[in-house]
Amino acid sequence: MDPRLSIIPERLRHIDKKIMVVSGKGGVGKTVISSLMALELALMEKRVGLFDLDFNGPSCHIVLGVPEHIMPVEEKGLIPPTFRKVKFMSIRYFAKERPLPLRGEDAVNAIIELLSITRWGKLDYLILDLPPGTSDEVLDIIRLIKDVYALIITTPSKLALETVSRLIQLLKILKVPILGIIENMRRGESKVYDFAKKMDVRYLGALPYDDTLEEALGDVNLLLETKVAKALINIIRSGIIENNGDEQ
Amino acid sequence: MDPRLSIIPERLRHIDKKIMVVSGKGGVGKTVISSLMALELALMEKRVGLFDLDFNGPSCHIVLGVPEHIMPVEEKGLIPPTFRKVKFMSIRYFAKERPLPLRGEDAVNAIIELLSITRWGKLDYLILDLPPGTSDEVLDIIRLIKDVYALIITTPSKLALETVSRLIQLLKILKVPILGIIENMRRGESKVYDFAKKMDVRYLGALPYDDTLEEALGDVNLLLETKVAKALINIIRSGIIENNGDEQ
Amino acid sequence: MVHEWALAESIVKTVLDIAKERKIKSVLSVEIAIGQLQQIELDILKDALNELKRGTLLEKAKFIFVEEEAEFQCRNCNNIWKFSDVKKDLKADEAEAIHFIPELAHVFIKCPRCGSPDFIVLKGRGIRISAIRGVTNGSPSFDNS
Amino acid sequence: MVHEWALAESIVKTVLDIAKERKIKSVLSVEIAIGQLQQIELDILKDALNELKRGTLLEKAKFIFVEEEAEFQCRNCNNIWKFSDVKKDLKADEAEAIHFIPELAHVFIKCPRCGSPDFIVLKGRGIRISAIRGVTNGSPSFDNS
Ligand SMILES: Nc1ncnc2c1ncn2[C@@H]1O[C@H](COP(=O)(O)OP(=O)(O)O)[C@@H](O)[C@H]1O
Ligand SMILES: Nc1ncnc2c1ncn2[C@@H]1O[C@H](COP(=O)(O)OP(=O)(O)O)[C@@H](O)[C@H]1O
Ligand SMILES: [Mg+2]
Ligand SMILES: [Mg+2]
Ligand SMILES: [Mg+2]
Ligand SMILES: [Mg+2]
Ligand code: NI
Ligand code: NI
Ligand SMILES: [Zn+2]
Ligand SMILES: [Zn+2]
Repeated sequence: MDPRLSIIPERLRHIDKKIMVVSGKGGVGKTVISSLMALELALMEKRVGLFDLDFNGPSCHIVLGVPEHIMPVEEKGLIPPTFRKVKFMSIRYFAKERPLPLRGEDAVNAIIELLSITRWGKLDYLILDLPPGTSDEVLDIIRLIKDVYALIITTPSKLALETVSRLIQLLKILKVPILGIIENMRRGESKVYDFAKKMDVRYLGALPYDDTLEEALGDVNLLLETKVAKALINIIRSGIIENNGDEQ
Repeated sequence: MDPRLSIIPERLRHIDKKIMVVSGKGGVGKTVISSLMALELALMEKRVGLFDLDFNGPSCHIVLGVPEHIMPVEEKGLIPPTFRKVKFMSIRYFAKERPLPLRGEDAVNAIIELLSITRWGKLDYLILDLPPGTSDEVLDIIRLIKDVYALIITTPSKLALETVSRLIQLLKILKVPILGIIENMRRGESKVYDFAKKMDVRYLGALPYDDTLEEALGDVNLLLETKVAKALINIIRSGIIENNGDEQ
Repeated sequence: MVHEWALAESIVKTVLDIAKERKIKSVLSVEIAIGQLQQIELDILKDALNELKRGTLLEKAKFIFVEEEAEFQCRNCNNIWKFSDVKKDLKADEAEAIHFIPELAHVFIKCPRCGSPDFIVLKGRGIRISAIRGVTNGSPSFDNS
Repeated sequence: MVHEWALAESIVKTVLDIAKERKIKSVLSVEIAIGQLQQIELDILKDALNELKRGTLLEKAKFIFVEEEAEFQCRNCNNIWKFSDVKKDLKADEAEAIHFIPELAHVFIKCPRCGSPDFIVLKGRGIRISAIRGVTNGSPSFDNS
């Protein structure tokens, strides 16, 4: 019998809202948006945690510019370090720049281990940055965190929308409440609005394609000044806070 | 005892060069480049197969515009349909637009099944389009296809390079010969060239960011006219054909 | 469903590989577990095996088939059910997809209790070689592989 | 390595959940398998368990620890080896990383034969509750979970 499973709800008990940032598709901006959202919620005086769950390719630390010497503190478990007011947990603390050849089963086992020993304390929001796909990590987060909400990210590309459509169908089957869809890297007219309507999911708004984003990566002050960050604030106000999702 | 494993080398015996298109990172263009490369090799009179191994989010069929009624033929196994001179295999034939909640273990089991029953026949090239991550699919293709080459795709973003660096380290440990790195969605100056040098991997060239690509998706004639396709031809001539990789 | 031929080839190839490894001169019998989920057409598989064995170390081999019921367990609600409970709900093309790739069960089958497609295939997925008997240098060898 | 406290909490919580489910009034003993890979500091774990059990159904419980050697099998070359063969090569921070997350073995340990990090942890990964004994309505209950 695995003793870790029954402690997980306990560890997350004082967190009001758990949000998994998902897409099915890679490279649509899940990590950038998760990280920015955590920073911006913290600036709105919310207590926020950010958990990078892409154990093959963690990268929230690159967006935030978390220095390498920062580490969790061991105290009756692991206490995630606070960086720019965000409690941040990542496998990168331990693996540094090394290869992470974890199979799906190993990745979720590692996630379960960290969920069972991490002491988040009281939080208003825990943002979970998921890897692409609808595989082990997504399925197990849904299984382990019964009150998790899904926030869906997509680009306007045909190559993203078919995969996102598969994901939305899956979330509906699994009865995960969906906060809505954020369209990222928008340029010109939106097809995503109609897509969201067709899929019967709330369209939360668009973030523009912004070519100043790249040089802002790793510098929180610059990041918060980008067009992407500014557009995200409105979505957070209207689409994340006080939105309890459509249980599908 | 699993009877599928010993037949796989047999099924791939008459294929000269097997190339896995990998990145670790999602959304860098693996699928677009795999598909275009297959089309262009076929136009160079090579016999080419394309196998979409992203079983959570297959999408080569969207790039190519493969109509839904096209299906493999059952004849002492499965014979992949030929589309625009490319023999094309994908889980999409069977799953259509439905969700694909396959865990890593299930995905590789499905891949093994298809590898063991698909009759590619004689080919000069088999292009394998991998999902992001360094998880089950990547590890098992390396394990099952002992003579596979890796072709690495990256964008210039910091967010791609760290993950790609992890991947390259892994490929070197596993002694997979690396054909080189293609830089995709390049704009302005390249940091990828220096990155490749530092990692001691061949830099094969760059494909420009091209905002006409999106409307060309699904239409092979338009696709072959894009700047991306044209830049890829040179890379194929100098970097794919007659390149036997650096075994690391 | 003539892809059974390909499955037969993989069985024969595997048995020959093992026979070689274990220095078996003649294979007497091969026991094959047939998982129900894959809906193998047994007659076609048998014909293919009997054709493929000619002129090989398997020439004299008897094939013994052991059918294995397919059973699932839901990861969400732990419910256990049988393929035979849900088989009738599959359309022809869905059953055929599962016939080619048993993992497509996760696309076309859901837990009858909670509706989740996230389940374990406890048994009866596909084909396995469960035993090989043969003769090495005149003496019979038994192998439970 | 004081995160053993968190592991102790999870053990106590799990045993209490099971006790409730099985209507156990008082837990007599709990058998805990301790996988070597996680390098648990057993004394700290014991102290934590003894502190946490106070005032619960586990008040009178004895904890029995069964240490399990860690063993790996390479998926590339099938080689089997033991954690104790390679432990000495780990740096302090690497061992600590594995202590927190045993799957990081795939980052810091490689097959001694072929160098692959793609291996199976055959046994000895981490903590498991292997048996609980307790009293339900006066009669002892044994459970091999
Ligand atoms: N709105 C945007 N404008 C420009 N580039 C973006 C934008 N959002 C994300 N990116 C870039 O796109 C790439 C993928 O983003 P990332 O957050 O890593 O996606 P995911 O986590 O979905 O894989 C990164 O290089 C990132 O810097
Ligand atoms: N050179 C390019 N210029 C513009 N867009 C591109 C280019 N290459 C790929 N894309 C777009 O980027 C997105 C990701 O490409 P895709 O091939 O699906 O990546 P991956 O397979 O690595 O996830 C798609 O929307 C695709 O159309
Ligand atoms: Mg990401
Ligand atoms: Mg994965
Ligand atoms: Mg792809
Ligand atoms: Mg996967
Ligand atoms: Ni068939
Ligand atoms: Ni500890
Ligand atoms: Zn169920
Ligand atoms: Zn090995």
